[in-house]
Amino acid sequence: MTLEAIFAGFGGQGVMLIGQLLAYAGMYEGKQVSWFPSYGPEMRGGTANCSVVVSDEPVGSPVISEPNLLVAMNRPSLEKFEPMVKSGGMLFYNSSLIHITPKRTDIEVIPIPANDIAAELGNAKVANMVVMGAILKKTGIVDLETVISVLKKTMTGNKAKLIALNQQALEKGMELVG
Amino acid sequence: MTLEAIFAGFGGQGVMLIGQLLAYAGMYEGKQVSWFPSYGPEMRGGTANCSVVVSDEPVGSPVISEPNLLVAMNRPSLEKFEPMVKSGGMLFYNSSLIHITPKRTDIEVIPIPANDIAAELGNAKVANMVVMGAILKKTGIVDLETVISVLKKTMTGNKAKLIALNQQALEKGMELVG
Amino acid sequence: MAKVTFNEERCKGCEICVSVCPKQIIHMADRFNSKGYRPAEVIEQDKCIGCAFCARMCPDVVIEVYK
Amino acid sequence: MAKVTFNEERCKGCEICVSVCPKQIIHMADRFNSKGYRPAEVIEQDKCIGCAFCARMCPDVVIEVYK
Amino acid sequence: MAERIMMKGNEAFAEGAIKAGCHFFFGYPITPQNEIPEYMSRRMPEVGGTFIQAESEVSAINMVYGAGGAGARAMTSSSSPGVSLKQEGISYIAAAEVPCVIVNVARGGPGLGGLTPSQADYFQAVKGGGHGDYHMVVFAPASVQEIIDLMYEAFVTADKYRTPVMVLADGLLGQMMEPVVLRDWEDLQIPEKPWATTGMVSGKPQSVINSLGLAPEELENLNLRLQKKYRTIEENGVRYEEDGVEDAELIIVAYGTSARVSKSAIAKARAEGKKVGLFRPITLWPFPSKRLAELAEAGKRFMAVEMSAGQMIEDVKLAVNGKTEVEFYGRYNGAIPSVTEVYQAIIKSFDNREVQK
Amino acid sequence: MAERIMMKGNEAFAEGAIKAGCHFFFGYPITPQNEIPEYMSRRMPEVGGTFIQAESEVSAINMVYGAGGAGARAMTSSSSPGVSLKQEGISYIAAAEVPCVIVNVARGGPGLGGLTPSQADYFQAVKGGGHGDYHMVVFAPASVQEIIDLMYEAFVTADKYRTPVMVLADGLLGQMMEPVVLRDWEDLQIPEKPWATTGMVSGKPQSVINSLGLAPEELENLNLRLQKKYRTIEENGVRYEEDGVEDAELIIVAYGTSARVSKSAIAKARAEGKKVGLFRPITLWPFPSKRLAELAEAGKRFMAVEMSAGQMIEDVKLAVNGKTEVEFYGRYNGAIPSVTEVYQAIIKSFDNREVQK
Amino acid sequence: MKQVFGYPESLQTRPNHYCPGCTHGIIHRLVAEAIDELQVREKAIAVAPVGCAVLAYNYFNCDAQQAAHGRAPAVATGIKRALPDRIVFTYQGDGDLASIGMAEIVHAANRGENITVIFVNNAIYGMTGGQMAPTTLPGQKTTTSPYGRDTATTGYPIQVCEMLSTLKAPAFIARVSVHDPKNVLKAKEAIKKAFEYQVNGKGFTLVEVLSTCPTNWGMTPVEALKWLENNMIPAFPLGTFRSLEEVSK
Amino acid sequence: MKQVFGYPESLQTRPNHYCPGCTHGIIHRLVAEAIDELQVREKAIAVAPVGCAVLAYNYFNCDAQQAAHGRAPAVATGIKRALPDRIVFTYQGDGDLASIGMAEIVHAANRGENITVIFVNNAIYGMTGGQMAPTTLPGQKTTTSPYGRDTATTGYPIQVCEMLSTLKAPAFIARVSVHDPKNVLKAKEAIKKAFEYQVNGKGFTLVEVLSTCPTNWGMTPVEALKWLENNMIPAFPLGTFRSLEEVSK
Ligand SMILES: Cc1ncc(C[n+]2csc(CCOP(=O)(O)OP(=O)(O)O)c2C)c(N)n1
Ligand SMILES: Cc1ncc(C[n+]2csc(CCOP(=O)(O)OP(=O)(O)O)c2C)c(N)n1
Ligand code: SF4
Ligand code: SF4
Ligand code: SF4
Ligand code: SF4
Repeated sequence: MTLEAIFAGFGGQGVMLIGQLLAYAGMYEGKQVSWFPSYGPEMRGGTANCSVVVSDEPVGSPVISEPNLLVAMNRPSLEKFEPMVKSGGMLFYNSSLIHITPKRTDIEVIPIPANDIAAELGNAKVANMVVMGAILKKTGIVDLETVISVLKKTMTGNKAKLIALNQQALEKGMELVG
Repeated sequence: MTLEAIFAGFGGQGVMLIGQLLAYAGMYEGKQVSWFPSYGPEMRGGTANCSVVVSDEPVGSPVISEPNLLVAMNRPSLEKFEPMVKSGGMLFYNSSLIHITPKRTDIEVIPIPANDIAAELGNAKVANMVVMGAILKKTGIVDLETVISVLKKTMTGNKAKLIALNQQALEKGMELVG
Repeated sequence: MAKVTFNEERCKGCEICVSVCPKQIIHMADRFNSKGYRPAEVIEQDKCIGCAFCARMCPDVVIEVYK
Repeated sequence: MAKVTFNEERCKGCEICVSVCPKQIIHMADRFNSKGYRPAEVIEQDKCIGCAFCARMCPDVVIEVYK
Repeated sequence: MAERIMMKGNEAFAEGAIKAGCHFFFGYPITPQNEIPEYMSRRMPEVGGTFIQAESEVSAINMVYGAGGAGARAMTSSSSPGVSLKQEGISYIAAAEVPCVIVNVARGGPGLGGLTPSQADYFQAVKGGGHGDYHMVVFAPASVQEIIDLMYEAFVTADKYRTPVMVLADGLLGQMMEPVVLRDWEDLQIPEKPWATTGMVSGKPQSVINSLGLAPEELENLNLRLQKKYRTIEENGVRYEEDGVEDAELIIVAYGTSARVSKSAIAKARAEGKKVGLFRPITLWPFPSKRLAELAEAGKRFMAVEMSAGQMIEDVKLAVNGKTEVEFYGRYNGAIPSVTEVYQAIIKSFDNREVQK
Repeated sequence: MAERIMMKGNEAFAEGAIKAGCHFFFGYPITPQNEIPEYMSRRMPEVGGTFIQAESEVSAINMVYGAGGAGARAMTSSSSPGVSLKQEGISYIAAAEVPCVIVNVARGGPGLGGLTPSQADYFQAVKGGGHGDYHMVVFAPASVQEIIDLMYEAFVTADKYRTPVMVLADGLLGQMMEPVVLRDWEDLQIPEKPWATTGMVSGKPQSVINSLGLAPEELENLNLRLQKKYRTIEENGVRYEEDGVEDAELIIVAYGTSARVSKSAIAKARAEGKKVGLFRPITLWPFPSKRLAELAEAGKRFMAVEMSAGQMIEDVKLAVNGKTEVEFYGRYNGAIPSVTEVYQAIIKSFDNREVQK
Repeated sequence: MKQVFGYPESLQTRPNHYCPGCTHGIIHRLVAEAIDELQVREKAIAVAPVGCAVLAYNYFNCDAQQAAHGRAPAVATGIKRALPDRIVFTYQGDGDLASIGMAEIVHAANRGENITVIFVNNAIYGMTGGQMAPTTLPGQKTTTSPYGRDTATTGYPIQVCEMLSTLKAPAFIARVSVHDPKNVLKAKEAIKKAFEYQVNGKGFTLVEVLSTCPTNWGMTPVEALKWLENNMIPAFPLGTFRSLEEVSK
Repeated sequence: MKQVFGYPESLQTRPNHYCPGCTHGIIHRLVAEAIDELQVREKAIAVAPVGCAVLAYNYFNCDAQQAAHGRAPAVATGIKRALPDRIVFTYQGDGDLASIGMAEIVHAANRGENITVIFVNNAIYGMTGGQMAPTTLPGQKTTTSPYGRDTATTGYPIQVCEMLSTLKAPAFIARVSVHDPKNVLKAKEAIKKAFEYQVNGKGFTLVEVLSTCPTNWGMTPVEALKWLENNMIPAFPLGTFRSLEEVSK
């Protein structure tokens, strides 16, 4: 199976991070992966996005023209990328901030009240992890354990204490679409 | 007829000047002409030379690989250019300064004691004009009058008083090979 | 009597105006503008002395001052 | 007692040495070297005081000085 | 299998160079390659090397000339406008035969252009953006792993032939992350460089690094020597990758990111039974012309896919020399062709062919 | 006939520009084109124009960008290494569509090279020495008179297409003297330039001269516009001269000084009954490919004669596209091929042909 | 009530793209105000640099050219020589002016080009993501001086005003700051004076404006203003370094 | 008798190509003498400029690289960083250093590169045939200032020592002349001191040497020395502008 995902949102929403997280996890599970960010001044103020491919085959193009998975953390991202999703693909959108509903009917549309849940958990920053949890559950592309081990590898020192919170958020996300 | 001449000598010997003089005279007589100098640091201290073509036809290459006329004002010039002269061509050399004799037998070799004659005329600078005179006489490529009119056009102001001297030198040169 | 107006949509919520107001009457609003910033606003308008410190320091020409 | 020697072939006839010799004993020779320059030379060697002004000013390292 | 670590292309340029024994980096910031100098500024002190942020790209390339001439493995990196500024320096380095590596993580042009990936600096890299008859060896990686491997190749080639080597990538390769395996090169050994200006210590004869030939013969000799070297490199230095060319009717010729995109597009077309293959030049100079000529001889058609208005296609045409057709699909600077677009171009080519038949 | 006066090639570049209404010259000294700035420094004050000796070639080209963008007819001149330094600026000018003229009186390279004439900057001029997909119109004069005439053409073309135009010559053309006829151009009229940055006086909308396209679409649109313009120029702007090609079996393709030398060599070979003709591109970009393709179609063989290791020959080959043979005779930088050498190359070509038959 | 502070005509109404709290915005406004007050908007031609201010032509309400990195003074020279009665100014960052563009600024100043240079010194490369600038302070951490600027290998911040004041031709050179309202007023005066000099054909004028880059300094905008005051001003003393009037006094 | 003045070992015996009376020859000898006396010939690496001294590698008896026009300080930086224990010096003319190479010299000086720069100021472009230099005097006629240097449009001679002395990193900066034996001695001292500083790792050193160009000035060599004394020295005051010792005193 080949996952071709686009993660998009405002600069501070951590979309680059969950994209990387997925790529790292894929790598640790022995898959072929690639991660490609939007870069340059686009990022300043505006929206940011990254493309992630996770596959059993060597990755051809790291640039995705027809994602089979889209994460839209804010409205501009939804509007920009929704039309590109491959028929039969999945769309996760942050229903806490996006108050319109996606139009596509040939794809699976999964609203995630990410900010609300993150707020419940006490830290707005983990909204991205909630979405990530949902993706893990829905796609089974990588295991939760792998993702958590990546978090443990990367969140060291001061940040280590945030691992538990992130894990909670991931699990919440999984439950949501359970 | 096409004259393809190389004028060569030390920097101060006025070879560029008589080359230009010939080109200008040719132009005023309605011929096709070109003048091409050696340039750059070659000229500093070392020898200078120029190539002049005077022809009834449009000038093809202004670079001359087989001159039919060579003027060598010093020894290095003679040594460098003598071998290039076209069979049947002419070689004028400054016998005041060059104490070797040209080796070629298939060309006409004309020694001109240019510096000696110039000294007689009281100005070492007109050695070049003596040679020019000899060329005019030998080749008939342009008329003395044309050359003198060029001198009159170009030597103005302070220099005008030198025209007579130059004319004398030209005439001396003509007499020499007369 | 002086008055300041804020072109809220231009505000980037940098809080510089807040920091320079000698009367400390500028605050960050609780709402967001369409760019996602919390805009600055003045609540006790009558305390404004029209010094224009806020306007002079605002990098986004959000503020106009009337006197 | 002092002595200057000239490496004549290197001389470019610039006359700088002539101009700086406090004893005015350097002159330009009448002959030419192989590069076509009239080289500098000292005739009254015994007047040389070995100040090396000439050598110090010669741009072509023509001159050596002995004392 | 050795451990895979995730790395950004730009970091791979930097770490690849360090692994290749490069201890001197001179560069100037420019997007989309800033991670290279940034990484170097952190890493060089760790390995006892030198990082200098030069005052400009002009200065950076001349620092490389100095350090390379003094025998060091030295490099610079930049992106399109910055590389244009280096052209005089590159011409000098080629003429003076100073080994060094220049990375161009190209962006959209011309002019200030944009920051998006581009392949429109092909001509500049392979035909000589600078003055005079010279060449650089130009490597074009297509993955982060290949960036690392080719950086090593680049330094080895530079030293072997005393030539500047360019590694040409587009912004996408610089910005993307992929797993790579880092390894220490067993044969890492910087060759003796008796020609380098290291001082005339213990009787070493004078070394001069220069490119001046005031006498015409002198300069022509320099050029004859260079041309001879270039023939040798053309003979021995060509590298390319082929995928499914044997049975192909149509061969996509593409390098770098275009090749990756094409690969996916080809897979799609193959799945529908279209006999299409990929030819990926890894060295852009020397260009794999001989092999392309053979394939043309065998009757295969070609399509160059580039992120430019069509530059490499000229080298493809020169190789094919009229024997078969050479088509083109490109996006003009600023946009990356999508898999779908390339796929459609392939299908169209087959359709046209049908019509012709 | 109008009066003939004797003029040096370099002076002709300068006077030709002034006669074409150019009142702004920005340049930096470099042999063998120093007579251009020197002449300008004398003449510009006489005609009320501006001469600035810039601090460098980089600065000079950017001054040209400024003055050209402000609506003036402006130019710079340099020689090979100096032109390499201008590459970033040229790419900007092409992208921002600022009309101007750049003269390259080329010398031997690469590197510092020599001062002798060279044609090894062909690639740089026609393939884009700078980054990105752009072109300059490139004129190649072959006589002093033609320098004057083409300088006028150059300014007209620059304004017409809002493009940088290069006039590419070699040192020989810059240094030689020939009689020329100077004339005042009757149609000399600098067109209106509403796009120029002359100030928003009396309600003129804002003019912006730039080359930035941060959004991919924006940049791609710029490039699409440029490419469209280039197609128009290719359609309308090609210039060449033919001499004796009709009955020729072998056609020498050469420009500038090489063409002059070839002309003499051809005359010599013709005198011996060899059917050889001359094809002289006057625009190097757009290259007269169509006409060459026709001649190839008619079965004629070609020989490119260049003062380089072979650069224009690629464009000849691309035009001929394998239909007939393309041979090469060149001297590698530093030396001018002699009439005899080219003549011998011609004879050899015919001899080989005989043997093949 | 009368408007005592409003939107300058020489500034387009389009919002700028600068980061929240970046003082580029203040400096833009000051330039626009000076142009307004001297009533030269229709004659003004701006030269935008490469740097965060690359889009300055989207903000200044006048004609504009965008120059290659560091070359704005050369571009301005070309424009001014072609149109001597126009008011030509460059707007350049410290990387643009003091690093890659050092030769261009020195020579434009030395020729006494009758242009105005607004030199925005924020001690860092903003646009490219916070690399070291020639004006970065000793010990300051940037993305290319991760261990802090090491004076032993990278030297000291270049004082551009002091350096250019060794030249004879410049007519007006001053350094100002925009870290508080008082200094903003002074900055405005200096900028206006520089343009006034140009209007009167006095020759080269340059105003260095100390500015913040909250994003790349990693501070809030308000912290950044303080940092500027406490750290940059000691390294870059404020003042007028050259003024023809004072010279003639 | 003992030789009191002879041929320095660090100078090749090959005659130089400079014009008769050109003081480039004197300066070459002084550099060679300094290298001899400090016994660093085997460690010395010269960087030749583009200018009349382009062939300096044919004269100095040490390793050498020839740099692109103006870029010698960058090339020297590369060499010195690669080989920190070698003695690296550039030899540059005024066009090379003060015109096209302005950014490179300012930044090498500002980084405090531990190199020595010999800056030969002859107020003109020698090699290319006498064009105006940034150091050409007001009113001086050159082939590109045929009516005399016009300060209104081309500015004033740049005083490089004064300018670089506004930077903090340089260790030694001095201006000397070679127009008479006394000054030649002083020049020698300054050059030697500069190299000594480098040997001791003190940082950037530069000696500006006022020099003649009889050919392009259109004077005899002896007239040229006088002209230098009477015209250049007033424009370029001799002296030591920076010396770490003096600073520490
Ligand atoms: C020739 C070239 N080199 C480098 C760059 C990349 N670049 C863009 S902006 C910039 C520096 C910006 O810093 P500064 O001038 O200080 O302005 P700021 O962004 O801080 O306002 C650089 C290096 C470029 N565009 N062109
Ligand atoms: C990039 C480049 N621009 C210009 C030149 C031409 N050029 C050679 S030497 C020189 C200037 C020489 O003057 P200066 O540096 O003062 O040294 P001098 O010859 O007087 O000793 C110039 C402009 C060049 N070779 N390369
Ligand atoms: S200074 Fe301006 S942008 Fe910043 S918070 Fe105040 S009003 Fe908003
Ligand atoms: S100074 Fe030297 S070169 Fe000049 S004349 Fe005297 S010895 Fe000869
Ligand atoms: S990066 Fe810095 S200088 Fe640029 S806009 Fe943001 S805060 Fe301002
Ligand atoms: S041209 Fe001038 S600087 Fe050059 S060698 Fe001759 S006199 Fe010396």
